[in-house]
Amino acid sequence: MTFLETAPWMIWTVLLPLCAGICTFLFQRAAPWLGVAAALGNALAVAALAAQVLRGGSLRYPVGGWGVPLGIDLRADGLSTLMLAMSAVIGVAVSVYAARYFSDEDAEDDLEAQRHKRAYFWPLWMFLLAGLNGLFLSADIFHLYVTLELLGFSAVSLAALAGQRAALVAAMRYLLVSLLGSLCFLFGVALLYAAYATVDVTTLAGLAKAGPITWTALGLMTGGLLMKSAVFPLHFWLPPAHANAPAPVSALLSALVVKASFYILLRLWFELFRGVVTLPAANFLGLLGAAAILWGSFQALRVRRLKLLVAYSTVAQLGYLCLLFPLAQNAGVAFTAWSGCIYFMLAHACAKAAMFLAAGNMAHAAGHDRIAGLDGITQALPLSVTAFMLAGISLIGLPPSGGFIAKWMLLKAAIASGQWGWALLMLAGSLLAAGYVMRVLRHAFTQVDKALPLHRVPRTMEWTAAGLAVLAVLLGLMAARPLALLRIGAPVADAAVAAVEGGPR
Amino acid sequence: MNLDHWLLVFILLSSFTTGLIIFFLDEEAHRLRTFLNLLGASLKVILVGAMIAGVHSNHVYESRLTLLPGLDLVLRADAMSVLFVALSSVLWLVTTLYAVGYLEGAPHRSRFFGFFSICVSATTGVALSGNLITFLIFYELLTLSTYPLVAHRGTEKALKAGRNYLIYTLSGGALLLLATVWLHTLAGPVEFSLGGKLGQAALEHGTELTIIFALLIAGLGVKAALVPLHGWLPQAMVAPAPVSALLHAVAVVKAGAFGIVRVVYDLYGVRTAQYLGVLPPLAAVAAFTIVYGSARALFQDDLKRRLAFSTVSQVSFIVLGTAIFGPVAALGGLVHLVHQGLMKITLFFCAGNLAEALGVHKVSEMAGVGKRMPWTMAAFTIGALGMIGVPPLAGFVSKWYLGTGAVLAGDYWVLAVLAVSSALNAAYLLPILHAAWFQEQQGPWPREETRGRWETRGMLLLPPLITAGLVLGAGLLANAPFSPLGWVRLISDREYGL
Amino acid sequence: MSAPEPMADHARFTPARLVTLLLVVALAAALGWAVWSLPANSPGLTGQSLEQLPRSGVSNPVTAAVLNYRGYDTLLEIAVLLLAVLGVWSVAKAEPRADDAPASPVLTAFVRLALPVIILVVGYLLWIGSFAPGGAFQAGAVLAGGGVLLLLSGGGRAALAQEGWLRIGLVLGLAVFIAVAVGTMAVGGKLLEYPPQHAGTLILLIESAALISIALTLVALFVGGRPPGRSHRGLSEAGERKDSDES
Amino acid sequence: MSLEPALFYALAGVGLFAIGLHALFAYAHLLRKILALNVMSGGVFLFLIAIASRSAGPVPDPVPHAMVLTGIVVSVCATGLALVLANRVQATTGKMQLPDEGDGA
Repeated sequence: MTFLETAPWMIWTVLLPLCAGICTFLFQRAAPWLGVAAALGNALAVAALAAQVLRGGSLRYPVGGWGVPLGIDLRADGLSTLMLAMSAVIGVAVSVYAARYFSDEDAEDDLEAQRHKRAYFWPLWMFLLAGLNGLFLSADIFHLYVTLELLGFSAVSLAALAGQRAALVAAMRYLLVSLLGSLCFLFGVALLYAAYATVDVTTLAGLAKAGPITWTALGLMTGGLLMKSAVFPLHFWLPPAHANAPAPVSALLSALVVKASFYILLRLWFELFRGVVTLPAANFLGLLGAAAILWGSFQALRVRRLKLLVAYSTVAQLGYLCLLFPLAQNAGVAFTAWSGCIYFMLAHACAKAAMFLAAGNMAHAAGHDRIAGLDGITQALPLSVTAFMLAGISLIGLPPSGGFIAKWMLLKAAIASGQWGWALLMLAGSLLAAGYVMRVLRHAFTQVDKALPLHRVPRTMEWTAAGLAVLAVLLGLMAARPLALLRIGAPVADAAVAAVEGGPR
Repeated sequence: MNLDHWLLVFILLSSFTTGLIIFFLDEEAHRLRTFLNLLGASLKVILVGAMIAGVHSNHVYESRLTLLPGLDLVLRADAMSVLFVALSSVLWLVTTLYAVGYLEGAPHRSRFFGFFSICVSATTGVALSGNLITFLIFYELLTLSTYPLVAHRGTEKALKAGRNYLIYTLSGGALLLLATVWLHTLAGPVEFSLGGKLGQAALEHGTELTIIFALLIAGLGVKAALVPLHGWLPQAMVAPAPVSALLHAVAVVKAGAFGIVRVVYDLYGVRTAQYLGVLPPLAAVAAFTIVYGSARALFQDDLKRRLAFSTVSQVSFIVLGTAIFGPVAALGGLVHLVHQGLMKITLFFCAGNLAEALGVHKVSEMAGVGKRMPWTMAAFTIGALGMIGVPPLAGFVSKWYLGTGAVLAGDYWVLAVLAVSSALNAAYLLPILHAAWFQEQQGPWPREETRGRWETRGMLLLPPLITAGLVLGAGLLANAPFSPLGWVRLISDREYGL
Repeated sequence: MSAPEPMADHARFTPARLVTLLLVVALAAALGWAVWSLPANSPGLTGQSLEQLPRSGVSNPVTAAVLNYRGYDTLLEIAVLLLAVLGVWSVAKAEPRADDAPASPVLTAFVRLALPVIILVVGYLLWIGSFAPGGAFQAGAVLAGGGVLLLLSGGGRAALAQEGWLRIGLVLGLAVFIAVAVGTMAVGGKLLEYPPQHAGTLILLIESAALISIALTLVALFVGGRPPGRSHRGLSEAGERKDSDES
Repeated sequence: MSLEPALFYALAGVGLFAIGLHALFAYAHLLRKILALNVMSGGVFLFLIAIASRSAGPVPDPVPHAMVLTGIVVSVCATGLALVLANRVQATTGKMQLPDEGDGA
């Protein structure tokens, strides 16, 4: 037991995927099993870490024993732990799904291509996981840059995995954007180091003062990260990249990868640059979010391809996250907004992954993903449709889903601080979301005279999608524990319980 | 975790689990599915029965689950919720019987009955909600579980009706959510309770609470089909007859009306509402809806469409009764919650039978139908006369108390409304009866089913007869202790603290 | 790189161009302002790093920073190297180079002379890294240069065909690095907390392993595609055929 | 700080960064874009070296040097990957640039 309590679990969440990456690269035949095992192991490590954090509060781990400023510190507070948990859960589900999806029996096109995808999916995904976990744990902005690159390269390669024209073009665009983004971030890091001679987030938070250096650094880093997390109008690369990848990859990219860079954004705005950010800047990000919600939703209502619809919904949903910046500027409701935003990430991760997997099943069964042609399929795959529906419920924010709880908190923050514009926007966004979800679901009820010729969809693939969707809904009923975790070491002060309990401010 | 706690949960689960299981049944497992349906339904009735006794002796059942700090999911059974639960569970049992018969041989029955059960669970949840947020949750669940039923037939028309249903109800839900959050920020977590808990807040934030009230009513008015939010209801009649019964009598419309009642009595408290001066406008809207609905019904040739508009008008009697200050009017409104349900479901069952057995959908095709289907039309007649308010039927009781209540409250104009609406009711229902009984059949029926032992399938014939009987009973035995009226008296006494 | 079409696309001057130009200028101005307001001279972390140098196991502060103070960065950086190869192999298959034209005798002769020297230099760079500028990356780069020369002179293809060994070589650096990292934890230290007395050895061990992987990675990047061996062809063949057409 | 070598090189770094950025936007040809990114990273590295040289001590600040070393490796990998991808794009689209098609809806 004591071992469980003392072992440095956070290290293993990085080392384990790295080792798995090596092994899956060397032993291709065993790759699927290795991958699933690694995902499970990672989940266990994260669970142990979460237990540690819940018991003993935030953890700091000086790698190499040097400690700041010379060395690199890892840090696991409530937020990091939640993010790790998110990646772990999604990771397990997607791994199980992928083990089947890339198997020879379910080769959509020729066997060679299927083998090729399988051979490279696993190591790439393992490195992606390592990058994610490393990123969530890093308290060192230069190390954040390294993890960003690790993440970016694996993400791009995965996006290109399908190999057809659209995927390659999308991946190329993605790579350029991602590199530009990280370069901007790196310059910001350099500026900060030049000014304060440290790259440790916590130390910098204490030192950073408003001024040309911090403003420029903030601007550069924010710009780069907005690009990477596809916030309107820098979202252009996302829909093709996510829509043309294999289903498990789309799920990973949409559910986790974009969140990673947004997570750094949160760390910067609410921790490192706490004293530097200004209300106008925050409102500007809010406006971007608003535009994202509207634009993404309208595109989702327009496009003809299912996976593209889901991808655009990601663009829209990322908009909600940006509403945090203006909402949290009011100290009274800051923590409510903060919790809402983080919970939104979790709910969206589950829902979006489920949705992409379900969409993948439909595309797999039909051999295409034109929404217009879905009539027969949805009735052939009731479970996947259910998954899609449940995920949709959470995306729309209907009770009792996780999305609802998140929206509830965001709305509460908006109304309690009298920021009505954002509140109304969120409601409008929900209705639009309902619109594009129904675009798909209506096909579950259309009459089909002739049964279409369909590929068989393996049980595993249907159940993993359904499982994630159910989780997305259940998140609404078990919010207490995650939010308790979130309080630990939260950079946003829980300005009096009043903010949570309600009461005008 | 005592028994009370579990009782409520069981009442919810009795239909919810049935629904979930049914989803996974394969299409051909008719017997098992029917068995499960009836099992769940009767189980619910029994459990509710057990609860009624307790509530009557002032016992309050409650169970809660914390979603967020300061945000609880609360199930509570007080007199008011029992009224609605009892209604919906009894009618669900009957409707299930009817639906089993009605959908014989139709496709996608597992899906249908699955959502059917979920829908009723949602209604039960609405009835048992102990605070606004819980209410909201089940209210939205109701919306979601009803869409598949409305769109069930899968024709373009059905899908369009379903889409509009969603557009209306989800927008309503959005308003409701907005109001709920706002109220939450102003007054913290407010629970439903006799006389309401907002008296203090009303003094501090009068204007806000008035706006919130408007939002709430707008959100609930969509389902309660208050004009001008009623648009979805007439379209939704493309759904199969059992669904119409569900929409109009058991679940959806009722949930809206019940919500309004809850908001006025147990959230704001009728006195606070009076103090805020929000009741007269509400009464006005209700009155207008009553007249408008009846007037529109007059010009519908399609039978179900005519009935749909009559629902629009009839449901507003409930709202009207609530909006008039005073225990007697409240009596009229609340009791109509039950009576309208009984009468309207009878009418829809009969309409369904006509369509099934004879393919008769239009009033103009009904000449002489009484001779062909005497039992069905007898039930229809009872329902129709009840609607018009002919003593000693249920409808009369409601209108009587509404009228006297209005007089006591000094709102004489209500009498006019009642008179006009009754006249209109007569105008759009009596011709049907006349055609059915006193006219000769012209030509063959549009699509006659081969005649069986009875005028139509037994499972279709029994339900309307039962409900018609209830209509009769509710009127004749109005003064019996456990009659709807008796129970409602209990409620209004408690609400007005008499 | 078979890119026949002209690179010169000095696109016509559009308003969009003007806007981007202005944005870039604005950014440059902001950066300039920021740079201008930087403190004139700041020791940065020079002090601490020199202070800790004795415990770091090397006497070259940069190497100390790379492999000891910030060794964790370098660990992931090695992973990035491996990842790059993975990425390249996942998208493209090595194009059969124009081997038919035998490399010029001059080149082959030069390579024959150069390689031993290169090996020597590599060894020196690797070793000197502990005391002066140099180290695995520099050495790796040079070694890769040798490898490239070898390929150009038509040799070494056979070696690349040994895909199994190639893969092992590629992961070697990362594997050893992780092994050492775990080892340091096993002996009760923190991750990558070398016992001072062994620090030098461990670092050299890591560097030697990394050297091989780095060199192989760079060569693999130069080849620009997965070895045609038993590995899986089958990315849209059409595309690849087009390739050969155009080249 | 007065215009001394460190500042000069730092500004030069900024200049490179800006030039690269502009080229990245201005030119469609993928090779140019990739080169542009390299120029940008060159700018950042130059800046890091410059700030490292501000330390009064006997040796320049080693930490930025370490960062540069890491950065270089990363950008080499990036370039390699980017070139191969560009190659494949050309192979499939026939042009060495990104077709500005929509999302393929």
